[in-house]
Amino acid sequence: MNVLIDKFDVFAGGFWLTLQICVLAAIGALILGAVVAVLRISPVPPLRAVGTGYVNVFRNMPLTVVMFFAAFGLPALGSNADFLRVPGLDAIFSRLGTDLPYFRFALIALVLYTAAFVCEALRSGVNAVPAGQAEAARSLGLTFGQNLRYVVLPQSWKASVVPLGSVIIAMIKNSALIGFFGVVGDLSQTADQLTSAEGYAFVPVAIGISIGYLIMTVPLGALLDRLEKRQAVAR
Amino acid sequence: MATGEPLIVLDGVNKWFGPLHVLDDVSLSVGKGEVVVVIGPSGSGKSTLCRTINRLEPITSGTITFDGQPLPAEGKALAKLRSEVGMVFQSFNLFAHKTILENVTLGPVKVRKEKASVARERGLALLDRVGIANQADKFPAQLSGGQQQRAAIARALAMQPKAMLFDEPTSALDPEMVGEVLDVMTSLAGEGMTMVVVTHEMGFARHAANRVIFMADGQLVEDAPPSQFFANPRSERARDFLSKILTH
Amino acid sequence: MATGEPLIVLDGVNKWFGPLHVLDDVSLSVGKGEVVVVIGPSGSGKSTLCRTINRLEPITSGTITFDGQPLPAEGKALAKLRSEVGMVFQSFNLFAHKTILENVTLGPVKVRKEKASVARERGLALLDRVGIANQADKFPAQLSGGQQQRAAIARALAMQPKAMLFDEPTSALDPEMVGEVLDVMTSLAGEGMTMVVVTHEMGFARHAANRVIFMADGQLVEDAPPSQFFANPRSERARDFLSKILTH
Amino acid sequence: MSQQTSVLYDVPGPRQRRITLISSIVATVVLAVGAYFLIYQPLDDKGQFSMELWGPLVDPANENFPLVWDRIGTGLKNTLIAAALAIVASLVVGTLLAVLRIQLKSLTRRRFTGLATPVAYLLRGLSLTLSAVTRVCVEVFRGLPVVITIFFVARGFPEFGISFDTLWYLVIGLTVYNAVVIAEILRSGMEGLPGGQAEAAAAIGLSPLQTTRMILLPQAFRIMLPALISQLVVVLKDTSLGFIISYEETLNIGKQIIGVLGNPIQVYVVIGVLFIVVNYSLSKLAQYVQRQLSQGRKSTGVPAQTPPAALASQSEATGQGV
Amino acid sequence: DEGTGAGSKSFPAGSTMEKLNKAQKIKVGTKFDQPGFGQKGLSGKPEGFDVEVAKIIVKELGIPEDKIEYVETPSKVREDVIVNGTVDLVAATYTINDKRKERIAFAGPYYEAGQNILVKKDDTTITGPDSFKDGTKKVCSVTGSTPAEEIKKYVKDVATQVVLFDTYDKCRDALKGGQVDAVTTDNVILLGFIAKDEASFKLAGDNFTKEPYGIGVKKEDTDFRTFINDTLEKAFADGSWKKAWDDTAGKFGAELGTAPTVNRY
Ligand SMILES: Nc1ncnc2c1ncn2[C@@H]1O[C@H](COP(=O)(O)OP(=O)(O)OP(=O)(O)O)[C@@H](O)[C@H]1O
Ligand SMILES: Nc1ncnc2c1ncn2[C@@H]1O[C@H](COP(=O)(O)OP(=O)(O)OP(=O)(O)O)[C@@H](O)[C@H]1O
Ligand SMILES: [Mg+2]
Ligand SMILES: [Mg+2]
Repeated sequence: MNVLIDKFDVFAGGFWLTLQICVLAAIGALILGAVVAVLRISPVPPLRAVGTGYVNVFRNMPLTVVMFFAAFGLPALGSNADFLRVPGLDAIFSRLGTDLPYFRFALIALVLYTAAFVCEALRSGVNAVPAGQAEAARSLGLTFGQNLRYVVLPQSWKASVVPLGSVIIAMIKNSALIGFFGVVGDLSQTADQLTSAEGYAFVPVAIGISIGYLIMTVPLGALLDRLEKRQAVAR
Repeated sequence: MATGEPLIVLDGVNKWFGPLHVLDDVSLSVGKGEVVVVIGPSGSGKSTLCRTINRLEPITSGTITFDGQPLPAEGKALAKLRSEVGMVFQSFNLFAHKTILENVTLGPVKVRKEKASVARERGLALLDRVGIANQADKFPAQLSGGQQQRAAIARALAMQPKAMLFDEPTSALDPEMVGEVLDVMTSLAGEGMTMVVVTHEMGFARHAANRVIFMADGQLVEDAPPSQFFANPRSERARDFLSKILTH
Repeated sequence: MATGEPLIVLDGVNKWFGPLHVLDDVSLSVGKGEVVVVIGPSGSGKSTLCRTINRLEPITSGTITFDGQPLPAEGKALAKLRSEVGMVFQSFNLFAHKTILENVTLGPVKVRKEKASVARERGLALLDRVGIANQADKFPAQLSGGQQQRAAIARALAMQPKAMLFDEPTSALDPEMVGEVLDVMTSLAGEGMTMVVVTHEMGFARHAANRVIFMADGQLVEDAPPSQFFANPRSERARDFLSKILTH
Repeated sequence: MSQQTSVLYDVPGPRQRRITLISSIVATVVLAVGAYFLIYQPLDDKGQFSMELWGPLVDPANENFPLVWDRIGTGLKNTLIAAALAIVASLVVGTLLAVLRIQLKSLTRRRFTGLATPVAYLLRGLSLTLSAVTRVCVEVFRGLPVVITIFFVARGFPEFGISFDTLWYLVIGLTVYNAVVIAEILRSGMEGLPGGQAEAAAAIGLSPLQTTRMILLPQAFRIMLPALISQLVVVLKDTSLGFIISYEETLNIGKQIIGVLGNPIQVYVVIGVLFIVVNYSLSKLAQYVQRQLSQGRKSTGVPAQTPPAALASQSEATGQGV
Repeated sequence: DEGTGAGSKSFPAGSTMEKLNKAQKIKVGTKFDQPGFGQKGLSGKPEGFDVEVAKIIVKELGIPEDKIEYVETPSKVREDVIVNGTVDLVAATYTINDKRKERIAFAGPYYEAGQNILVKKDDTTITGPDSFKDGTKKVCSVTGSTPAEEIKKYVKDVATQVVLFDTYDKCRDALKGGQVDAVTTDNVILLGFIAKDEASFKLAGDNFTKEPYGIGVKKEDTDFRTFINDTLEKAFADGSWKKAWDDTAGKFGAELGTAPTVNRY
């Protein structure tokens, strides 16, 4: 059990990095996912096809493959993902004093992958709005834009919150993969490092790492459960 | 209840849902100020007929004119037409995230560009008229079915429509609330509103309608004044239907 | 329709849902072979009353006895009691994954441990009796509402119950299907089945009931033979309710 | 798709159709040009389309072609074996867990009248404890990343002197996570069924266990079938995590091939396509089943027979395996 | 000596050799991603010097080559798989050192590698480990490896100069992409990278450590260790060791040198 105390700073550092990456990836995925969702429900067939294609590709591929793609494909496209080298973020990417593209590649992979699910969560929100609401709006003479703005979106947003939350929880869990992918210092790589390389006893390390993830996932999940129950009652 | 010049005219209207012939060569003319009740067995196309009139459902062939103009296909013109035809649904369809008053004023403010204060005042008057002025600031889910449906009628009336369409407005209601909605509809009919009403309430048909239309299998089978229709339906199908509805 | 010794007896029954007093000191006795119709406004506690009788809803205080025995609280004894009281729901509640015949034979085979072949034969006879023998091998979703409700009645009858409870059996039905279900119920009443029926079908109440019970706000307000109740309701609330239901 | 579009859009008229057509053409051109300059050209400049890199994967005449595909075949086989074992195990464990949780829940409400008071209290205490324990297990295993679970299993079991083939570490790791998820899918499926189903069962005298077994569970399975199939997609994707414990599934074999041939992009494209094809077919199957189910249900008096919205979304979200 | 049947060899009763010979199968831990030493080829079988050495030992046990089950043993799990009994022996560029001897035992060495430095072909600033002393150059290695520990002695600031990944591939990519200036590990691993991409990389100077590669077995299994040591000496003498090298890692142009002396501790 000593390892939990001796190496507390290592656990805390892993937790902190995982949290930072998750926040960044969540922001990126929400933005990209919203764009893809707009494409997916747009009335223009080629755009819809792009949106649908995007979702089908990224939803059906393992994140692992997406990560490898990012790592090999982006350099081949001539990019080291330098566009992510924003001053504030650099501190996270060059955590070990070394600026390596893997951090950015991993982040991009996580964003690309999660965005497909964000899109679906948003879309499920739109689908959850009863057709009668839009029909009533239309029969009042509201135009498409007004219908969207005053009737559909305010309601679909509410219906999307819970599924979006589930997507983010899943993303937090998926972020564990980056530690096995080359990003050094997050929670999962910490687990590997402490047990394999530094030879600490397995059980306490496992407990420490588990707590790290559960701190992020369980309260969020409980919050969603409550939201969901509240919505179910309100309906 | 003077029946003036025709306001809604359907001519040879056909509608297919895939292989399903839902409206089969329907022709119908509804005069200004006329109240037409549509009855018929489930699936006979009553709702579809109702919905084609404000083009919530486009038709496959035939023509529909409203106030002398063929129904526009899209865009602003269609929105304008719809704002002139009030519609009341079986399941109310009040906007769940808005208060009753907001439901009623949304159309006038956003479509008609009325000033909020004006719309609000008229909205309150309408809510008063349908008997739920005291519920103005509640959300739909807090109201009983009968109150919700009356709010929906007020919402439609707020657009000052030339005609009103009702699709089974009382069949989702508890029996003791049916009356309050029918009362509002009856008074509306009395004031000369042009109305097309799909309903199973034979009492309303008898007392408030100028004409009763009986539909079966997408066809308009009978079209007669209520007294004549109920006393002596011409077709076998109508007789059969009436016997099922009226015996118990 | 002889009213023999009491089969169902409620004595000083109270039921609270949290702060809500849903059954307020209800006492009621239903004799063997009696048909009791319960009417009243929405939320007055009719369904709750009905459901306490086979303890789908436990009560807060008071006693209920069935056939001389107080209702058991749980376990085998409760299951046995329930198998002796047939229940028909507003929303049919047929088991969606089983055919109509399987729905009817499940209870006899699993609860009564009857032989499958015997249960099957009796099941078919019951389906025949309610007029849907030809639907035996279909799934509930393939039947019309009226047919489903008749199947549900057959399912309850298959347990050879001593009494039957009906909770608004026709209010989820399209109007033209109401009659077929009421017919089955009327014939059941004629054969001497003890029945408690929550319904808004006044025709049924008039013709088939021995007694009509009017509930309001969880209280049993009136209890009278139908002729007397409809002709001359004693309480203001009953009069008001009847006027709402019967005028349109 | 069409259903969802109809919520948002009116049926288009002639002008709208014209606008759509023009935007379609513009969009297509923009997309094609973008794809050419941003993707095709850089890749071509780096020789990523050369037959030297693609040959072993796509050219049957290439000497390595049969070897490479033999390896990929092995990988696919291993992927499918692991996925099949994991899904079967998860279904079995998940079903038991779901039934256990439902039974415990109804037990906690029981008073055990007719038993001596101490016994009754003991039984109530026991059922409350068990109920809490299963609840905690569910929360913990649902909250942990499946990579971590697999890693823990592979690292933890040998620690206690239990060692298996890597296949079993992977299967156990996947099962621990997915059984819990499936249990929750089934449980909420059962709880999401119209209350009338359980009431009708009670009304003909079925016991709670009989009700669960004969009425609730079969229907939950059917209603949740789409969600369960989606979970299969998750499991299939998650088998790719086998590479962290040296299990030779498709991705790991792909890495070995890359080690020899040095064509990562090409190999990952092929593997990605394989996964997409298999999983897309499964998703389509799920949708088809979903449609069949909701069609069959249209006219029952039993309302809300499609999965509750939140669940459908949950299955979408949990579709986010790795 | 073509005798490979179970009966054709006799070993002391109760020994690991006898047990394996009886079972007629053996599990060998090796790397699957190390060119020249242990790399799984397109045939689905691992190839390389480690594998060939293992085959020599297995043959001596009287077990046919095709009865070997190869288990992938990345660097960090090598002790674990031996201790847990997942494999019977490990031949996986396994440097003999005292820390490892606390948990397992080594036969051999059968090859003496040395740590070296991989740089870009056009790099003239790095000539050996001392080039890191000024604190500007970044060097990459793998977590938990001996070279990673070793290079820390030469750098000025570990935190900024030493970059650790889970595989050497990533280090190589980082070098190629310019994120690090050098990769350091055993020369043979670096030679594998050069063999793949001669245009980009070269070694900077000579080996600066000695990395004797041994065969890992269970700590207490002295008999088996002695047996392997005997077998290795025999292989040094009869040329099969040299042939194994020439067929595998030798192709990358590295020197084999003279046979090392096995260490019978
Ligand atoms: N969007 C649709 N797609 C396919 N078929 C439809 C659609 N809407 C209605 N239908 C079919 O068209 C037929 C007529 O439907 P409609 O709703 O107009 O009947 P109705 O007379 O209003 O019946 P009810 O009394 O049950 O409301 C029915 O068979 C129905 O199943
Ligand atoms: N499970 C429950 N939890 C809380 N309140 C309940 C529950 N079931 C019923 N109620 C409340 O108890 C009151 C009586 O309900 P009940 O269903 O018995 O009325 P009812 O007369 O059958 O009405 P209806 O005609 O609408 O079916 C209502 O106010 C209802 O909201
Ligand atoms: Mg209709
Ligand atoms: Mg009720």
